[in-house]
Amino acid sequence: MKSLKKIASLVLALAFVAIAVFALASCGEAKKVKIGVIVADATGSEALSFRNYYKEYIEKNYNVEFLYSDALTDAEAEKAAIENFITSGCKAIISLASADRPAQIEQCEKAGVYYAVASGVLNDEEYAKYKSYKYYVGAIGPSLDVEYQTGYEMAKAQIAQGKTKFAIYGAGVGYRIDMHVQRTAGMLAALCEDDTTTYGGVSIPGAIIGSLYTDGEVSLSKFQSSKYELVGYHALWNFGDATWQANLASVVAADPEVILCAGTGLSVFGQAVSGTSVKICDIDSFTSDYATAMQNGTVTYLAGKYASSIGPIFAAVLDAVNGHAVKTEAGEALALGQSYWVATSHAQFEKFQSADSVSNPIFNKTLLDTVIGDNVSYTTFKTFVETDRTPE
Amino acid sequence: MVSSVKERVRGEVLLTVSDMTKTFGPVTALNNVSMTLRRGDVLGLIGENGSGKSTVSSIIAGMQKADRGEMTFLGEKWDPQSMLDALERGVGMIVQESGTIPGISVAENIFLGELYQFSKFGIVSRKKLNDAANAVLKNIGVENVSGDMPMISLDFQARKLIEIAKVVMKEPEILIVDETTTALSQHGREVLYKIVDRYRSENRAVIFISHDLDEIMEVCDTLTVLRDGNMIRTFEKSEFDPDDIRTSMIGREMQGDYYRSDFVPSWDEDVALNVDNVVVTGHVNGVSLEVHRGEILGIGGLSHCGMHTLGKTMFGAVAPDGGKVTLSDGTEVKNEFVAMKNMLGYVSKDRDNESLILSASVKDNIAIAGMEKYAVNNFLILDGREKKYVDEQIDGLSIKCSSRDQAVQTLSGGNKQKVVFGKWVGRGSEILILDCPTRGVDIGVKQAMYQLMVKLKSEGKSIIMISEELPELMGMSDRLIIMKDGKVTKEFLRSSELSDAEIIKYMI
Amino acid sequence: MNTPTMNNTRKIARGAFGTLIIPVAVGLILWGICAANGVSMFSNAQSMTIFVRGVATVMLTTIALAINLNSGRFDFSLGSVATLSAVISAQITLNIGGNAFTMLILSIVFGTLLGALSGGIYVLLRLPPIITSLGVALLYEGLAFTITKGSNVSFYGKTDVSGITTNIIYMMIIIAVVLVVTIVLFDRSRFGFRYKALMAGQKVSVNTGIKEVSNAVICYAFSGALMSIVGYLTATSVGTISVDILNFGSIGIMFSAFLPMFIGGFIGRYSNDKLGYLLAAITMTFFSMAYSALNLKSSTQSIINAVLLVVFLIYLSNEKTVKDIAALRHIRNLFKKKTDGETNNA
Amino acid sequence: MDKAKTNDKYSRRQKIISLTPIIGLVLLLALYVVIGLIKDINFKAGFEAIVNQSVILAIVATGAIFIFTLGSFDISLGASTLVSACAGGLIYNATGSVWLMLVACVAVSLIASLISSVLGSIFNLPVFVTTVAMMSVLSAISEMLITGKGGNQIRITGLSGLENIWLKLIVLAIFSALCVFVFEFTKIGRRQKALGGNPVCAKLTGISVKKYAILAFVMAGIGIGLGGFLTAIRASTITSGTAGDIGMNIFIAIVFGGMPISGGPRSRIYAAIIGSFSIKILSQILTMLLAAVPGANGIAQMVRAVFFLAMVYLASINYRTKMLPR
Repeated sequence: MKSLKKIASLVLALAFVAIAVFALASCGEAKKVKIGVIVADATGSEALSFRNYYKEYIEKNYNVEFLYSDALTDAEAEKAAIENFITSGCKAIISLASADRPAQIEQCEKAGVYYAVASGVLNDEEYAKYKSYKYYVGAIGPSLDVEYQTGYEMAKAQIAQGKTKFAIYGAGVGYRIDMHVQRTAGMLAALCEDDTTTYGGVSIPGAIIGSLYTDGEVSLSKFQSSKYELVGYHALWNFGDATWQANLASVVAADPEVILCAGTGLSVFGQAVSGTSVKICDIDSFTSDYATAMQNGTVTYLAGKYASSIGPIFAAVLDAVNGHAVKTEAGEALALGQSYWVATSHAQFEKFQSADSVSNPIFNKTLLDTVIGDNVSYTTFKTFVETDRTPE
Repeated sequence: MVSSVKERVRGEVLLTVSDMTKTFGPVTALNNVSMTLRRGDVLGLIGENGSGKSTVSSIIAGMQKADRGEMTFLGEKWDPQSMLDALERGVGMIVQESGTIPGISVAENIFLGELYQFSKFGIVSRKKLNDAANAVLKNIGVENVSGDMPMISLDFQARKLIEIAKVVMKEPEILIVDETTTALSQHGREVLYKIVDRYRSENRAVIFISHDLDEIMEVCDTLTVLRDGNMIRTFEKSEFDPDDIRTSMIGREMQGDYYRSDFVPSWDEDVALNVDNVVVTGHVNGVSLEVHRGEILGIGGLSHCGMHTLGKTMFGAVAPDGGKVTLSDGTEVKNEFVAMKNMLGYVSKDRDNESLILSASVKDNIAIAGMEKYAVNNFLILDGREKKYVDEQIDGLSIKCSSRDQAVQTLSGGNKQKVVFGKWVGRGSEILILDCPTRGVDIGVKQAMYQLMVKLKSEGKSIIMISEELPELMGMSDRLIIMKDGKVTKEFLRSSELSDAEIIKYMI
Repeated sequence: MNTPTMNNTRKIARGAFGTLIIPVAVGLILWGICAANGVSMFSNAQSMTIFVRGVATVMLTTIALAINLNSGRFDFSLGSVATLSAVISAQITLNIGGNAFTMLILSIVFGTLLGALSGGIYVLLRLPPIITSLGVALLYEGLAFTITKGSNVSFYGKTDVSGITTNIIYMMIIIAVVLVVTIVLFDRSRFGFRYKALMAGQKVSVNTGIKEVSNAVICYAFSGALMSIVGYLTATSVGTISVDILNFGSIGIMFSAFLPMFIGGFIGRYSNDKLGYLLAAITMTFFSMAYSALNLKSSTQSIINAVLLVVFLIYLSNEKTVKDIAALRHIRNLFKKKTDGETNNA
Repeated sequence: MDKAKTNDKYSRRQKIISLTPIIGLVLLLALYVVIGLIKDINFKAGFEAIVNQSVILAIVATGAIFIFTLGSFDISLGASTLVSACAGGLIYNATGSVWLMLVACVAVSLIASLISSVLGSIFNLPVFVTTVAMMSVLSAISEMLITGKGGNQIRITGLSGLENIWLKLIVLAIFSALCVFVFEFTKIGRRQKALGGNPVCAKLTGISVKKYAILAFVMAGIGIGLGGFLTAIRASTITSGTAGDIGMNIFIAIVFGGMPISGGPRSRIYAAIIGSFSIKILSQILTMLLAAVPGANGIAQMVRAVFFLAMVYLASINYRTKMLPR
């Protein structure tokens, strides 16, 4: 009988919870525009800076509410997250997760929910297919070409400084994450511009990209050069794994002049290179760790996204939700490129950092309002996005 | 070790129990039980399963608490908090189930829970521990065992002796022996009896609980019978009479026969099962025998004579290292599957662990073996047919349960065993291998079992009864085979002339 | 096994042989394979540090797993304790500006508390530990994530916090201290004797008055402390604690300790199981170093590890004395334990 | 004797307790509706989401009940689902036939299941450990299948027409009907339960432990195959993270659904379905309540953990022992 009582009390308790939730949920209910944000990374510094911009700045300045997904690792999870957002009444989805963008677009189109890609773009084939979808707002961010170019320029800059002994950190190349593959390929291609240098016997960018996708890694033995040395390669983030740690150490021990990193290089190598002369070139975001690292000279080159770079896509989404979607002259969805800010000194870094903060972002309300409204032309919007806002 | 005891005066009151009542839910396990134990007493407690004998002794020994009633020990209020507490203060109990731990040493077992004696700053000295254990063992007359031996290297009986040592070394004033001898062979029993005798002569006291009526009459000076939680009667040694005692245990005159009424060995010519020179290394050492249709074949011996392994081998559950077991048509019983298919049945000595699924219902337990009887095409199971099959067994064997869905673990020992019988009899087993079929079963059920065996015999079934209890072997078997050290030492034919003494000679 | 007739020298020789054969043979074979491929397992100055750190991490995890698994308590929460204790202690240390030792001490304190809490939940709910530890793992993963609001913890630039893990001597001290403490606690102390009694004969021990609840909670607390050191070593050697462990992201570390636990148990029959865990950790770390030197893909590594696990278990399972390895026996019976026992007295 | 009475009460209490998971599901559903009304959610989309997200888990879990019933556990279920989905995807891309794809999914998962169970049977290993090893092997194999042609995914195009709740519900209905039939109405189910309840007793009743262990893995394999098939259709892009949430969540789901951890005679097929739907509805509720809170995922997970423990605690309230369970 005792347990019957217990069950009864549980039922009661649950009922109370329900009532409490009812009470909590019903207060402070103003009709905000809900926008779902699906993310592949929930914990990295770039992801968090993006999130802060939306949650701390945009939400305070516009009548919108951002709902965030878990860190989504696969297409099925993305689908489920979008289903949940649709259920919750989101009017639009902004996607920072790329396991299956075509599926996301189809799903949103079917549900009549606006969809936009932030901090990335569709490839040409995909764009061709989806550009005329009613609910596809568009994509604003670094294209894969830009990603490739970023890696390329990073390596070029090191070559220009006379560096010859390199190591590469491929980050997500092992998972064949597109942007990391492109960046890494860019680095290799820059090195391969030298006549004596080839990767896998070739020096054509397309072939290098292809072999990275096939191998899922940079193979040191494929790198042939009489001018440069590629002394180490590392990838992924298996922090607790001894094999991975040993690899990491051997890269540092090979004593490259510089480690070219396709992303998150400081969190991986920062500890290991301290006390050595090895420098890090990285692609990431403008966080305080990088400030320290640039100041003490560990990081000599940083290509980064700034937090409010995802402002324009928000403006485009808000316009669409309000019924005034910005389309190209041909009535197609947006496809606009953004590039990275590159800091090569601490002073420059600080300038970037102070130019874009949560309280005072580059894309602040004043600026965004110039493209939010019922009469924004494609040209205005294009100029708005493509204007170089790099702090001088 | 109760230091306060200076002088032990025979007849002095050691323990009193007055109006003790204990209920488990609506079941009254003990109803106003009172008793007195005096110095020099060796008191036997006897009763059917569920009579309350184990309950009363476990309350005295601190294993559980009574709902009502008072106890005094040495003139003071007695309310032990745990068995350990009771033992420290002078009441020790050797428990029914195994009370040793195989994975640690003998010494650690003996001094389990008392390691502080041998430790400094929390660190235990193994040497001191072992020395102390050796002294204890020597004291009660256990040889060939030393403190540093791993418990696992000891045989069953030696382990039981360690258990006894564990309690006796504390020299309690009252020693409670709960069904201990079942596990002991003659040597072990002698060690225990010696201790009982010593207790009697030192004017301490013993409470002796046993199922074995003969033994309890031998060992005890007085005998108290419990039934359904009530004290029924106390017999003095001079009044000991097996029939009287049995009658007061079951509360009525024994109806009909207990064992078989005839003393004529009989069986059909047909051989049902043939055991040909079976060897199981370490257990069975070349046994050959035949079982006929309509025969009750008894197999007896000490518990480690190999007969239990032989039983399993006959059912195909143990693969022999040599020889084979065959059926009348020459089929070799290679495994349990073949055995089942050819209508063999096996009731294990270890009922709860080997013959029953405790968490399952009566229905599930009975039905699991009888599918070819009620399942359509021996595959599809329809509720109605299954229930009908099960209900027939429940009715046929008078299994006392609230419903066929009652979990078997909530049944009494006797009813559990009936379920096991139902499982095998229901499917129409032709050859039944019964290993200690009446172990832990009260007299009423025992009688029912014996009568069932007689009925099965008359139907032409073959029964192999393996038992450690001579009276039932003698009472039931057409032929009785005695084993020792894995070998058959003697075969007796059924006769009223058989004597224990004659048979035991071949066992030890 | 140890018949008195066997003379002492032979016994010692046999023990030493059985104890050392696996790590030595594995080390030599891997060295040979590496040499044949023209690489070296210890190619640079950092190799030794990585090796010792690997040994420490694997040994601690293995002991933490084995303590409870040997008693039939399966603990999915090990990884989450490591991460959560690291997250908490890192947050505090970074806030108060403490150094490596501050964080190590804090880690151990919180690891012990978290372990005890995990054990507490188990003894309170009285559910099979495989269930409670799943709940605890979810809880701790969620808590680690919530505490940092989902952001990874970074030590970049805080060199005074991460000093220990780059110093071989410190890590050897950690290994030695843990080994000695574990041996004293589990093989010599009253607690250890009771632990063994409970492990081998739960019912008898409980009936004899041994306090199982406190014994179990201490086990969990100790295993939590060990995992907190693992968490500390991992966190400070990399400089980042990833809290991206939701949805059982933390349980992988437990599976990686299976093979060393069995190897350790095997070695333990010739000497002492704790020493066995150290040698097993050395063996496993040899593998890691060789994988790195040979530049094997992670999928290849995981297949090799899986095959090794199965092959070793096949060997153990079909060996006569396999019953000595408690963990294996318990895994075998893991799900066979009855939740319904002799409970219906009432 | 009065004993019968106690037992009656005991079994009545037992019956009520065995209803806890169902009561839990109903309460969660009620809570979902209440909060949904307040939050003004799109109920049609919501229920579709619940079905979409629960069914695959429910199917794989339903098959896995057979393994659980034996008192065993397969930790490689998630990895196996992934391999199955990969194989199905590759076959579909190669042949364009949905049926061949289905066959491939089931065949691959069956093979994986059989390897675990046969390995366990032949070498007398605890199946649990073989599945731990299988988990690594299967993940590595999927990795190879996925990256075999370069790239990080297997993309399946042309199947989006099949991605709807009805196909899922039909597959679930058929498969669970099959499982219920096998489990409750055939010799196989009875024997599985007996084996889970007491393997020694079952063996002494002529039941082959190995045969039924392999059969259990076969049933689980079919479930995994169907799960892999539906996963491939739903995800349409298979990456190494696909089906990642299936593995341990199956464990959570079936226990949540009232399955006794030790298996045996009280095992119920419906535990898988109830549990899968319960945890997914709970997730939905938490998503509604917490999606806008920082660190929400962590909080949601903590709430799930507490619910899980509370639920299991209630469902097993009748089985407290003096000793700690192991």
